[in-house]
Amino acid sequence: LLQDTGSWPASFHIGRRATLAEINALDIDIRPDGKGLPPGQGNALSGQTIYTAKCAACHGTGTAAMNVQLPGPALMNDSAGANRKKLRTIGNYWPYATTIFDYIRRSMPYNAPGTLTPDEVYSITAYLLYANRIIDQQTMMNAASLPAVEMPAKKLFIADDRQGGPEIR
Amino acid sequence: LLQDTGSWPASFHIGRRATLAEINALDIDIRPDGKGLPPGQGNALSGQTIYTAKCAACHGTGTAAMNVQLPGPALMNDSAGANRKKLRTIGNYWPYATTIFDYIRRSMPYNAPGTLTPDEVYSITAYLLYANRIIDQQTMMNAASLPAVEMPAKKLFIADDRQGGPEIR
Amino acid sequence: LFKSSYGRMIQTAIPESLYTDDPTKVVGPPPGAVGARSPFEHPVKKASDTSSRTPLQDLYGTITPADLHYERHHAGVPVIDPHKYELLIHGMVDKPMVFTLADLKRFPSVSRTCFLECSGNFRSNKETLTPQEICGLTSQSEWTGVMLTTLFREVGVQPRASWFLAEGGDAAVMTRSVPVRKAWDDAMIVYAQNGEAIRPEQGYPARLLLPGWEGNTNVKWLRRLELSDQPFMTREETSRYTYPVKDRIRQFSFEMDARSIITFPAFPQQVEKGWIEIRGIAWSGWGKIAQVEVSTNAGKTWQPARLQEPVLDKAHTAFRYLWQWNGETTEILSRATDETGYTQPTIQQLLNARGADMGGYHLNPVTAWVIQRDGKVLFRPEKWK
Amino acid sequence: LFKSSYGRMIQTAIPESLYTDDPTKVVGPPPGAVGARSPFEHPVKKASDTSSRTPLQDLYGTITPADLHYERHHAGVPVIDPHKYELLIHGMVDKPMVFTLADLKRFPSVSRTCFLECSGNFRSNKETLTPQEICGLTSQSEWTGVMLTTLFREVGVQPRASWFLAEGGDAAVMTRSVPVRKAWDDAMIVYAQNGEAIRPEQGYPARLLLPGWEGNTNVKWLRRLELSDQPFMTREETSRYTYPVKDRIRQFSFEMDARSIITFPAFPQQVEKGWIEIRGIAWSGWGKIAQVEVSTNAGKTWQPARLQEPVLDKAHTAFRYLWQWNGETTEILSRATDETGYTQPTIQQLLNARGADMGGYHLNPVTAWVIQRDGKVLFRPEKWK
Ligand code: HEC
Ligand code: HEC
Ligand SMILES: [Ca+2]
Ligand SMILES: [Ca+2]
Ligand SMILES: [Ca+2]
Ligand SMILES: [Ca+2]
Ligand SMILES: [Ca+2]
Ligand SMILES: [Ca+2]
Ligand SMILES: [Co+2]
Ligand SMILES: [Co+2]
Repeated sequence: LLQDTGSWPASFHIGRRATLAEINALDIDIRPDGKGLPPGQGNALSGQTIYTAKCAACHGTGTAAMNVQLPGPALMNDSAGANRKKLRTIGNYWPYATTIFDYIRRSMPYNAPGTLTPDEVYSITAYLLYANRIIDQQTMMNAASLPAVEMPAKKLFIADDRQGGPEIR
Repeated sequence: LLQDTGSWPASFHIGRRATLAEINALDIDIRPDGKGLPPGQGNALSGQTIYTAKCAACHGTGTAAMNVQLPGPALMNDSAGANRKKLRTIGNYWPYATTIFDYIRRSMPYNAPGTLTPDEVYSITAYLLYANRIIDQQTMMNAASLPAVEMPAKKLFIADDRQGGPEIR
Repeated sequence: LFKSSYGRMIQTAIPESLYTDDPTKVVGPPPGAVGARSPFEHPVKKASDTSSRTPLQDLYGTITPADLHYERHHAGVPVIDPHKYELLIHGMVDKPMVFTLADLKRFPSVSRTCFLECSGNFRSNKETLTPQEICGLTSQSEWTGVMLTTLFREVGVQPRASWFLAEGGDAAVMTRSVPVRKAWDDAMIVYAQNGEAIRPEQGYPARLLLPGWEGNTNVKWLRRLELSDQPFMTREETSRYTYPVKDRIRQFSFEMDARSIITFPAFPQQVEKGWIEIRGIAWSGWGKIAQVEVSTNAGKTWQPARLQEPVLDKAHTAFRYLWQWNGETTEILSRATDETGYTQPTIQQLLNARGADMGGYHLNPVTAWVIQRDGKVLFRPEKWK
Repeated sequence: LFKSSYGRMIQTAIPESLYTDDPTKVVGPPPGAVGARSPFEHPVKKASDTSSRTPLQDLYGTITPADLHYERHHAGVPVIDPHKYELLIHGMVDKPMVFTLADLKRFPSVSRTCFLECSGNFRSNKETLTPQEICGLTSQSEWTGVMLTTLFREVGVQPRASWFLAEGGDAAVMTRSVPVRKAWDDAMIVYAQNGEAIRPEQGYPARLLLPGWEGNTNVKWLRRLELSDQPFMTREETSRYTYPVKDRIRQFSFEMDARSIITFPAFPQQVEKGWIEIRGIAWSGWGKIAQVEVSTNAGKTWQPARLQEPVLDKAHTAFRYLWQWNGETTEILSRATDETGYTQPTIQQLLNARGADMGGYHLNPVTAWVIQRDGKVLFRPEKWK
């Protein structure tokens, strides 16, 4: 399948060099070490207001499954790390706090993705960490503090050890 | 690709036996030896009338290409076996007279296929043989006489001798 | 006189009025610009809010028609103008670059036929499930595009780069981290499917193709690749597409394990006593299918099925097994073995390996069909929760 | 607020109003029952009154999408009710039998990928011809059905039977005589194409498939087979599908000789100086393609092209050749060699073998594309009449 590239030129001279501005316009991802986080900040107090306005309609404010079926999954658990078998949430299943920022900024609100400011995303992230009993209501989330948050579920994650061969894993 | 049929039963018992009536309803083909020809007859005189009514609109009555583009190909040549390079017709290109009967009965008239009676098909066949200078105007075509007609082009036909391998044929 | 519709019909909409008792008497529509299915055939995907499933029980051979390819999107299908499309490759590379679609098509190209499968591809809750409902989140296409190595060579991927982020241009801006080793192995960026431009639902105009790896990593509507020395830990590889195994959560489960399913006879078919060709498909994300075995006595004994040649790497492989049914109630099953020696497990073997809380991803159990005395075929549900 | 179309759109008709500058900001249509092409892609067959041609220059890889498969009918496309469909096999058999479509599907089945080609597949009259116009009367599918031997075994074909008549159920009631040896070799009756039921234009619900043999013998809408000890000399094998060779008329030319065509670059493409991957397809009715050679200097020297694996028997085989164009006017050509050692000839070699009056069937000459200084690509017409 792979080509015999022995006779290939060092470059085909197809495509063009990307400019820094082009890269910055698309480079929205956040790594666990915080690389990619923008300037800005917010805490759970401001986050709760935004969440109520822009998120609660789909995700609810409760922690348990309600009788009504909501468009989006529940995001909160009563106590960090608990009830994982019943309900998988940020508090008991997410290994990195940076993922919350990254995902909300790129994909939420579902019906208007990419519309939140960095301060709004920091605030909502802080609120979701607070509502999952991981940080307190005043703690400011920013490029320095967010990657430092220790997530309860982190220790549970292991890399896949399947490797082909007869053993069922 | 072919299956290993070693373990197969002698019959899968799928499908059913055909009845004679079923076979006869579909078995409309005519072989060069006349097998399949129905009872009936006709000659070029009666054939010309039917041809004019049911065929000429698409095939014309002339022998050469006319200025108007007809829906169907020309069927006649001035003299049997001539002008093959200019115009391929029954007279100079068709090796078997039975093919005329077979084809007209199954496929013509193009817009009403399968509507001609055996007598009509014998008559038109006789007319086309006559118009191509192969038989005369009175000769009756029927199950005995039609297969006996010697077609001028027959001697030209050879079986394909290509057989794969380097030679270009 | 004019029964003929010659020249007046368009073939993409043959009206019922044309139906006739004897088609040999009516001239049909002439050749057309684009064909269409017979008005008597209506294969359809089964759609939910988030996915739609290939009708495996209605298909033959190994190719999935492009319009019946399973779908799983996280924010619907974007409409992407191919003239505006660009792919950015940056991060740990010597030369960050932008490629247009026309650029991608100019590079040396490769075609390969392989399956895609969503790692959440399993349902088992009742007897009246079709193959489509049980595991219709898998399909197969002939893909054409450029090897990812060809592009990585062009941008100069740095030796320390060990992961890359693949990002889609849909409204979910879908992202997954992929080990760079998969690029050196067989990853592609594909722009064509079954001979034509890739379909919108499958990532038009270009997607990542990671043969054998879980569907979600094959990022559609690909807009960006970023090379890095670590994974990015996106939502799709932490909150989703991970699963409890005993007391831990297993992450980065890429390869789809060997699997098979009998697609005939299957619910809702009803069969007759006598010779039956048992048919199905088998596949493995680890390589070629080495063997498929079929049992017609509820798993007591197993016989090898015939595999349709050519057996391709990481590809749906048709299998067939000739069986004479005596009219007694029984169960038929299939199990695939791949070239690494892995044999498709039972649900019990999976439970033993992963624990009772094993979650819904990467489940590939042997599935059984019950043939009743009346010839009706029912799925045998697996209960483990 | 409601830019979102989530849940309201149907994917088979994405309206222009959904086009957006930034698809990452607009949720798209959800998964659907049947997919559709991107609104930016419009591959079409080129139709005349009697045939329509596959857009080879728009395709990738080796599968032809079923709705773009070439068409050649002699009285249009019949509408056949699959529930009423029957195939009769009679003549020199021990047991004349009738099979319904359901019967055919119950027999042991086989899938194979091969090309079909009309033996009249060649045009050469002007410079501005596309691959579709030059030789678009060939297409490729994955076919599924029953081996003809399986049915011949069932009816008990008599040892003296040497030919069979194949008859269609269209308004031409198309007939061809076929040597029985082809049945023992690899003939099939197929009911599926590219994974789904065969399309109406290709013979729904069942057709004869004679891999590698001229398209017309692969009788569509098959209703009857009659075993005989001689050919029937139907119109399609006497007046048509025969051709002058020197002073004789060659009949029963079944196998399609080896052939290839470059589909990129080709008219109406315009290319740029630099690296170009020359692409095309090659095929032979006699077996596998053994080699394709490409010349970029008007035939002075030839280099082997890469063949896309797997190379299948009697199948379109994709070839590719990497070339650096220096901007000078030149001609590019391809020529196929099959496993029998036959190499695709020039038109002059065909003329030498067949004479000046050689007719229009079974012409497979090497075709050349002229690359002009401005990058425009033109066909080089062959003049011989
Ligand atoms: C119109 C409905 C809707 C709104 C409004 C909405 N969401 Fe969502 N959200 C969803 C859906 C649907 C998903 C699941 C998407 C998927 O699985 O691809 C989701 C997923 C999420 C997830 C991931 C959950 C998990 O378990 O993986 C987070 C976090 C989230 N939303 C946060 C937010 C925030 C914060 C807001 C407001 C700023 C918001 N959402 C507004 C519908 C919505
Ligand atoms: C509505 C137009 C039309 C009418 C009426 C019609 N034909 Fe035809 N005929 C055609 C066409 C078109 C073809 C070519 C069909 C093909 O090539 O598949 C044809 C082909 C033929 C051929 C074969 C010619 C060859 O060179 O192979 C014969 C013979 C023929 N017709 C005889 C007849 C006769 C006899 C009648 C009247 C009983 C008739 N046709 C009425 C349109 C017509
Ligand atoms: Ca980044
Ligand atoms: Ca007969
Ligand atoms: Ca048509
Ligand atoms: Ca792994
Ligand atoms: Ca969709
Ligand atoms: Ca031959
Ligand atoms: Co998935
Ligand atoms: Co043809």
